[in-house]
Amino acid sequence: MELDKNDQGCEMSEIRFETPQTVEAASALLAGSQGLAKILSGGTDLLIQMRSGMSKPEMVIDVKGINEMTSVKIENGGYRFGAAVPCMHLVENKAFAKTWPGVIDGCNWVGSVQVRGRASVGGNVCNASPAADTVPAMIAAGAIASVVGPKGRRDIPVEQIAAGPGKTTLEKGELVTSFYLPERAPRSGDAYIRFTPRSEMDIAVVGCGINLTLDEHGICTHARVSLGAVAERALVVPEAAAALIGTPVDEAALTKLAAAASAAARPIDDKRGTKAFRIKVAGVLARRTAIVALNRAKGIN
Amino acid sequence: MSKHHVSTVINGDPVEFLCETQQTLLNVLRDDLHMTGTKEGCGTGDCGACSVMVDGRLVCSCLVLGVEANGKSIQTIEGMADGQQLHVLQRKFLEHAALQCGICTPGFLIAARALLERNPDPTEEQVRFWLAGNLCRCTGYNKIIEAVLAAAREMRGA
Amino acid sequence: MAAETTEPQTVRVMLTGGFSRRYTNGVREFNVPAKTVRGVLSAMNALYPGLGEHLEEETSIAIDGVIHEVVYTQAVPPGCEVFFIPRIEGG
Amino acid sequence: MLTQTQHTPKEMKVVGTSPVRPDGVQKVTGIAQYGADYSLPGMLWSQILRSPHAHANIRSINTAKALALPGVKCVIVGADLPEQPFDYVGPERVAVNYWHMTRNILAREKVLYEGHAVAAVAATTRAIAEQAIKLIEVDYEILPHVIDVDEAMAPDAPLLYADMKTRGVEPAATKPSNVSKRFEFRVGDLEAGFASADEVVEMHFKTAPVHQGYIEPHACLARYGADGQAELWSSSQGHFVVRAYTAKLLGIPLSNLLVHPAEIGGGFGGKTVVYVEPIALELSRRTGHPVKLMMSREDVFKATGPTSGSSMTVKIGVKKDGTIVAADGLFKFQAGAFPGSPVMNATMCCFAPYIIENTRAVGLDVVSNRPKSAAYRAPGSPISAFAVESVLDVLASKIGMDPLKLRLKNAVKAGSPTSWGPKHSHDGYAETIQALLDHPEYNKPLGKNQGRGVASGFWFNGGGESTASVHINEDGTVVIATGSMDVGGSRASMALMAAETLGVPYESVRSTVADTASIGYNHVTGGSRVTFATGMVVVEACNKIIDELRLRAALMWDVDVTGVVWEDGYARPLDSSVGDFEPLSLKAIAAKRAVTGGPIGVESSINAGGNAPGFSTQFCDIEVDPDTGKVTILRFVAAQDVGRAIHPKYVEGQIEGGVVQGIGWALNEEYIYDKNGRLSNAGFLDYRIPVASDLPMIEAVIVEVPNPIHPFGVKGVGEANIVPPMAAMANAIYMATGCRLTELPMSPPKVLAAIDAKHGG
Repeated sequence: MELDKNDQGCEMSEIRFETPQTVEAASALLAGSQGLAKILSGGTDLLIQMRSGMSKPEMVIDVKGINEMTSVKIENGGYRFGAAVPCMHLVENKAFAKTWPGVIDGCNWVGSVQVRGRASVGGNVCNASPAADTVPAMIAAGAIASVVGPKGRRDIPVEQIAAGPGKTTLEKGELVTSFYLPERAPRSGDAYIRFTPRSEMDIAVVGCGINLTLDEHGICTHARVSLGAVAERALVVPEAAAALIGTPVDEAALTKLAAAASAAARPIDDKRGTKAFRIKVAGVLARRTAIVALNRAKGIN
Repeated sequence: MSKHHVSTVINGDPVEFLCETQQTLLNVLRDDLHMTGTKEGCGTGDCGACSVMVDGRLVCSCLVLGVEANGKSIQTIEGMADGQQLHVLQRKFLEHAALQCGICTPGFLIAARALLERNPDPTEEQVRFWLAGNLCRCTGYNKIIEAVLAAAREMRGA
Repeated sequence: MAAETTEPQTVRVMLTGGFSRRYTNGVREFNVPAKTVRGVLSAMNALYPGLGEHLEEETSIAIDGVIHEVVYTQAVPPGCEVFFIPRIEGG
Repeated sequence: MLTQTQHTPKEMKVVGTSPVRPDGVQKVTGIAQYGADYSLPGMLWSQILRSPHAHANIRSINTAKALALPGVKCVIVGADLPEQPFDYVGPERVAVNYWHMTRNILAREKVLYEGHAVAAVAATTRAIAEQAIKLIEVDYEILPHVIDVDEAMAPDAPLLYADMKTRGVEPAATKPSNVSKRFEFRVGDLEAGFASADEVVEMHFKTAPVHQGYIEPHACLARYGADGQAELWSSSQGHFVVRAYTAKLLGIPLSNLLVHPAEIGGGFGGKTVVYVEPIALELSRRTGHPVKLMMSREDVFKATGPTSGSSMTVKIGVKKDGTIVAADGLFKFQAGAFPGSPVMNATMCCFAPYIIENTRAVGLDVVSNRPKSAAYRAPGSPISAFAVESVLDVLASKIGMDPLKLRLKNAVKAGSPTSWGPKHSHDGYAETIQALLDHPEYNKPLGKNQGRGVASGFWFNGGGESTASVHINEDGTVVIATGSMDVGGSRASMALMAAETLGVPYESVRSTVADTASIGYNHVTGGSRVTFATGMVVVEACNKIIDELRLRAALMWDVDVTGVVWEDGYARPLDSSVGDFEPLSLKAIAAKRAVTGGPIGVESSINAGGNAPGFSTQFCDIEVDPDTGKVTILRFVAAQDVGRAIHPKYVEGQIEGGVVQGIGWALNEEYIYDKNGRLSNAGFLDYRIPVASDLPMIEAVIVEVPNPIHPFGVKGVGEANIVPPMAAMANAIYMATGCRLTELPMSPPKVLAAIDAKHGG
């Protein structure tokens, strides 16, 4: 978010409000904008940034009229859901919630019920907060984002969208339109756990998303581990995943996992937590998240 | 500056208003439509005092643009009672002394009604988590939770 | 105060350390003749001119431990302890 | 529940019941109007420009560009308000210095904290006002700042006031410092006392400032007429005090300022002072338009009073049998940018629950570059109690005594000495301890990582000036009015006491809060004084009206008034010798009001004395997550002596609410400043007050040891309940983890660090 140095006048000049009906039209508006243009899906970050003066768009583009961005559908056995689908819609989609409980964990930690009624996974990803609750779960799930821009459409893994706090790798005119979650292998489970001082209404001090698959003998054949709020953006931690793969996710594996997670964390001290605290809790959460994911893979709840 | 013309339905009545892009639904309700039952406690979606329903979805009106209300149906605290007939939740809040200063009460009532519409038989824990987005500094929440559970019982006819 | 014309019995007047340091050169205990708080204030003011004003503005009084605002008409029973303490304000 | 009242419950018909409050329906339907809910035709919107710096000289302020913006009607700065004399007036705990107050409302020579108001704009729309303040150019000379109380006392600390010399020290201070005032209360011989102790513990504590956290930001609407008649619609804990401060700061006679009591969206002490009212009224005076001024939540955190943070050292000695023989405390409180922390209360309350022959309590009032502190629920007492009640817990374990029994052994009762001089005159403390000792859960075993903590607290409660009127309507129904803002159901408790006194049903009494022109003076709704003091004057007014009703009945019967008695809402003949008359109802007497002398009404005023203190004793069971340091509350039981519960549900509500504020104070609430002295958590997202899902049901145990001076035995309930929770939680965390936390808040990083340090890692 570039802070506008020159305050004078911008409040008084009117902010354009557009409601495109296609992703191409939305992209064209972004590409054609002179000053800052912002996508409005849930607005739960954008409106706060506009109120505080942290974001001064000359154009706001409401994408909720675009079908692709607001629908949830099955595609080649997997799920495709729109970047502007409110978290509560996913939470209330029983089939989706049963298939991707970890992604739902993430959705359920975004703000309050009121905020989840508006906030979208697309907004959460593109706001690029290192502490975004849906992101580690989506990364662990191997979610692919569909991005539309002036050069057409491209698919990129979710972990490649955020560049740093408030910054994305999207180019001028590009927007994330939907996410694809591949077909679920049998004996798979995912989970997201975050740490906050309060039980609700908080920003993750540390977050961990884990997605794993077991073979018929209960040995972990596939795992992805992602950590939130311990670096400038959500991390993929292959060493942590490696600690699980080939094991029955037993005590020894969990201990290795925790160590790998803590080792991968490179947090800062800030108002929400200390460096030392985050490093330790990253390991603690990784262990706890893996146990939940494991139980879900085994169908134990 | 030119404003957006918005046509919406509030508490069942058609309403039209003009607003600037950056005006929130909360500002429009309070400043322009003089519906001050919806309160502003923070303006950042952290306190729930401005809770309203937009097309059946519980939201903070401070995090919705007025222009987004176009073509939508909005419910506020002013529409909760049926004439002189208080909603069960309103009655239970009074009977259980679930308000002290009362500034958070409209938001709690709107949020609680949204819960009971989805889950007519919530546990205490479910009520506490659903209402976590509504801050109350006076009551410690006891009597609010009791009132919501009591309303749920009565509405279930239990 | 017709009552004050007949010689009243004495009451024991106490000041906190703070007040006594500030206004009475450290003297904290007094025996004064009074039947009401007005009488107490007059007697104290006679001992230390100007003290009455300070006590009115800055204190509450504990009469045998029971806290009262400074009100002239408040009765002070014979032999009671009248303790001037800083006035408290709450939240 | 203990109950020993001068009226046995069956004598009471309505007192002690919990009917729906008179203002309830308005508050559940959105009709009730709070400070920000008022508007007038032609109204202007105001915005305040605030300092981005923690400490800076103001070289100049250029408002030309703002004034040139179309729609801007007026811009004012500090110098546009009348200058005030530099003088501390009133009781020392709350000595008001209007020279400071006017500078806190609008800065003049300097800004003293981030968020300090510098200029204010009135414009035709909210958006134009918001734009206009950005066009005001302020030339600041940035100065070094100081936030922490200990750092503010360091010899090389930046001084907020070049000429401030510590008051209350001997010999008189010669060098200026940030220490505004020193308080000391001492009795007995400390050295001898400690020498006689078997165990002595001395510990240091720090607490963070915490905000009252009311959900309604400060807001008002002001109208100043060409005839000099002004009106304010303002949300406060006392509209008479708003009138007094605003009139003084603007040089207006009180008779020219009418303040309407808007409903108040929470105060807890923080709305006993003015911030926006003088600015809005001055802008209205200069523009001739009504002016509306509302704070944002960020403004509330950055520019309104939290209570003080502190740095404290407490030393207590006990004998093996648990007798406390000596106690010594040093309490350094942050006043904020202007003098006036509640440290004097802290020094008076800290040892008040205990019989201790030798005590000393020293308090220091210290300024630093943060918002001026304001009263918060039992101002000062919770802070010093955190230290004292923690040290007592350590001593209890050292001598192997149950912490409640240690407190019971030393508990004050009527006749016990106090550390500030006079004797206690009331029981009630021991009864709260006994209530917990008798509680079935108190001796229940705990699980792994779980702990149980106890603590007690004291608060004076309040009396003071109140006025009430009672009128008998033409149909025999009753209207009562007071000038005490209703922050939590006092309209209901006033109606209950009136109905009980008159012998009529609660439903026939209409209870209202009147504006400053319609009723005599009432002091603020604070200090737990309203049900006691205003209740007392309501009863007095009702008794006067009963005498008037007896007089009217005597006229109707043509008998002497001595022959008429008032019973259960009827005038009755004293006995058959008076005559055989049907009892006269209020309705019957009201019907004859004209021929018996006209409307029936009285107004009474008092300066209520005889208030009795409040004691609260609490225990909590908690569980600590040893891997994250997160504390979960399993149970919280709070016993409080309220004297008499007039409306038990609202009494419980006060206890439950006070405890939960204490839980926030204990676990998460704090002000986080960056290196530039800017507050980095000025919002409800990162200033973490408890949410519903953080808590169990709080169990309130109402203890009733009546105050004989109040007609119904009331002592007060609003404040004592917030005193014990911080220490109770710290003591429980110690039992659960073996770690003694001495800094608030006891947030997860602090708890985890303590656990790791204990286990070497």
